[in-house]
Amino acid sequence: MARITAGVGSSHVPLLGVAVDQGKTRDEYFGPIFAGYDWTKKWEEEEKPDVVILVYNDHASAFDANIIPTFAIGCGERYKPADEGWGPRPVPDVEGHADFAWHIAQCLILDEFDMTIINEMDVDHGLTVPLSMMFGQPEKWPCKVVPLAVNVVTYPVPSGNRCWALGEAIARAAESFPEDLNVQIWGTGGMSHQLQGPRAGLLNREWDNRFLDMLEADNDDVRHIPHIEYLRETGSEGIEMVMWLIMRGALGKKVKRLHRHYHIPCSNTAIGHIVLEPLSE
Amino acid sequence: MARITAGVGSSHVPLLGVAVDQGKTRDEYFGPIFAGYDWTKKWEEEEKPDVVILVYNDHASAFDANIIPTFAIGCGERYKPADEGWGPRPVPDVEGHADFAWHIAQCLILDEFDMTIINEMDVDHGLTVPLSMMFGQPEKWPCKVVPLAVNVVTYPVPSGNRCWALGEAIARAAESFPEDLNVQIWGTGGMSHQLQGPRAGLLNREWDNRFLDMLEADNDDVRHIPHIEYLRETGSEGIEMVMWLIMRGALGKKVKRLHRHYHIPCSNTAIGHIVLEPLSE
Amino acid sequence: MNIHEYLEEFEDIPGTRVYTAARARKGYHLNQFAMSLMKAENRERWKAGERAYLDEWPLTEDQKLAVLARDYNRMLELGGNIYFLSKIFSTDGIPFAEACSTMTDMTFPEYRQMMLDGGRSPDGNRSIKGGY
Amino acid sequence: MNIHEYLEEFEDIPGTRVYTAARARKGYHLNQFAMSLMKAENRERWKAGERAYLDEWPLTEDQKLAVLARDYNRMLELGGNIYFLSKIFSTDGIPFAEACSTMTDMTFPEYRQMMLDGGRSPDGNRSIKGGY
Ligand SMILES: [Fe+3]
Ligand SMILES: [Fe+3]
Repeated sequence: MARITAGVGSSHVPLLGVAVDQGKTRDEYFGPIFAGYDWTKKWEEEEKPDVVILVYNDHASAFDANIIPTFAIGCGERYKPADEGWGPRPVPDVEGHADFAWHIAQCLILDEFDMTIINEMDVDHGLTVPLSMMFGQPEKWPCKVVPLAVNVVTYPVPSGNRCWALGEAIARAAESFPEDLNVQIWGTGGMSHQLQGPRAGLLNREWDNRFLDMLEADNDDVRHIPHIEYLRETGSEGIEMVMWLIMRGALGKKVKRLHRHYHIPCSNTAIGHIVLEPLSE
Repeated sequence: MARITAGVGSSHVPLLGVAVDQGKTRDEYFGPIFAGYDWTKKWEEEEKPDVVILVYNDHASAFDANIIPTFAIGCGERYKPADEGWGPRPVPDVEGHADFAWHIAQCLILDEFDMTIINEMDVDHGLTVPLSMMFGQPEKWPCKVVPLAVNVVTYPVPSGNRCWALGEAIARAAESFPEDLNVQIWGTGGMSHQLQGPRAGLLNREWDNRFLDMLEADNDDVRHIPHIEYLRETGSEGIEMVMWLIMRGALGKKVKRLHRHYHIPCSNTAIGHIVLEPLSE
Repeated sequence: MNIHEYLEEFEDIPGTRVYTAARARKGYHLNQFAMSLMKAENRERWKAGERAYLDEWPLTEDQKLAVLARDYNRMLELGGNIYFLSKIFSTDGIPFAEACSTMTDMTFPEYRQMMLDGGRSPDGNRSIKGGY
Repeated sequence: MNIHEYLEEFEDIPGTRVYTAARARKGYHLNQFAMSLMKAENRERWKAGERAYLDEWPLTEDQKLAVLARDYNRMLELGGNIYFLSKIFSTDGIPFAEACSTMTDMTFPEYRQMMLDGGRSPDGNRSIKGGY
């Protein structure tokens, strides 16, 4: 069986990818951000996951305005970094785990999640920046990836409750995979930020930290935060945090927090990340 | 509010489109098939629906193997008949009802259905043949259409239970549409047929009629038929009948049967259709 | 229901290859090749040289040979789906029912007659193990 | 929850246009135009003649004028989504934060300083009606 051994929540700000690619990770501006990931990079080296289920959103890269899947799961063999307008990031291709991805996809559909299956797509900063933050700059990513793209752009996006439930269903699906696999699930995006309109630049340290507290808690209260609260409190793009609930839902009722880090700002965005371990009840 | 005033289940065999387009509907072969639709055509003329929510499946026309949405709802302004390899059918373009479609799509996502939204696509025989059967050969289709494309090709397809629940959610969504609209919902595909392998040509009159009986019944037993039963009893392509359950689920617990017709064969397929009216409880 | 049990049942149906995820993976490029024949310009190139056109696609040699031989049962075996494969026989100008008949042990006239007589009976065709 | 109540709440957020279905419809071609700038050859043509390139797309005149003026607030008003629109300012070589600043009442240096100081406070920015 595949074991979900840990969950990671993390921002996926494009500028962090630029910092990595241009070797600026230890300068005055980026230093405090990357320092927060030092623990996690070391931990990942020890953990050596076989696969990461990487929950992210596409930012008008693989999907244009024509087609908007609520939940799309990548079942392909490999994915290239997307050209987001200034050339693709100089990072390795992302290797999929088609066996595991198709297994998960099939189980989710049987479990009444209305998945969209994707075979070929390019993956943007939403997926590649977290890889850089956790693994640095290897020749080849040290694990396979199952991309899970969530619509968090066009409203209504999926509810927190639905995201949590999807995480629970992913955990059930992993259990019935025949091969032994060390699987992590990452929820990415956020934390508070607003990239548009006269309110651009909104950040909310207090709310973001309350959200991190709720993720650590031994309950599922966090799944019930309504969209309007994310919008009011965390800016129009803070809604990306619903994707963290897919990760959290996959870990079960009780978790142990291994690491937590928060920093303001990275460009327009509050950066945060959390590493959680499921605790058997 | 939009009122779902009737539901229609109907086969959508491509050869029926050919018969219409080539003026063969009253010949010896096609006569008995089209005779069964005479009542329905007349009834549709009286009913004059404003919109039809047309549940169908794409047969490798709009979607290639790359992307497989479980439930895709067309929110565009219009759709062209697809070129399925011998040129597009000489039928009018299909006019969408973007206001109503987006309303339904939004409600369904809030209601935790993981819809894929589509703006532009061509529609194949799965959608245009039922229009021809119900409306004949008008210059312009007499109503607007909301296409709802279901994956019934790659397994797992959605369960009967999920399809029925989607129908129920569509009915709830229609109720909250501000404009007064006379809406029908059509479930298409089937009935028994197998288009592949040494077992090709399987038909099952008895099972098909039992299915029609179950649709008429004052209960929802039909939602629990497992995929394997459709496959064993109705051939590999009979599974299309799960789409009729979306129609049936939208009509509520009790229905009145207005018309029913069954004929064997049309090419490889058992042809059936049923017209149902919701009864308030 | 467990996915393994769900999929295992599908293998118990006589003369039928259910288009499961496993087949969809195996046949991905075969199906994409077939789909390409929806475009008139591709049909032209295909007709001008089938082997050369096929060689542009990352198909296995087995898949290519099955396509060239129009062996639809073999194509199904190798991950083809009938709706995609229909683009091949449509391009050949062959009706769906005739293409179906080539997958059975009947000639097209025999197959057509069977359909007119009410189609293939499900009796004995439902389950390999059960024999019913 | 009722969809109408759900959507109505979104209009109560100061200085924010939530990208709802209604906006997605209105801005469909605007966003598709912007997305087209992901391709190098399209960027060339766009730079060679912005108006001519825009005229190839079924945008409203209002939308075209907003694009030519790089008036991002107006583009949002007309159905643009910031991730699509970002292809326009990326093509102009303008960083995301600078583009954001043009939508506020600040200069870019002022905006940058606000971010360094912890960003815009949510206080008073959560609700128009509630004023909190
Ligand atoms: Fe993002
Ligand atoms: Fe069909």
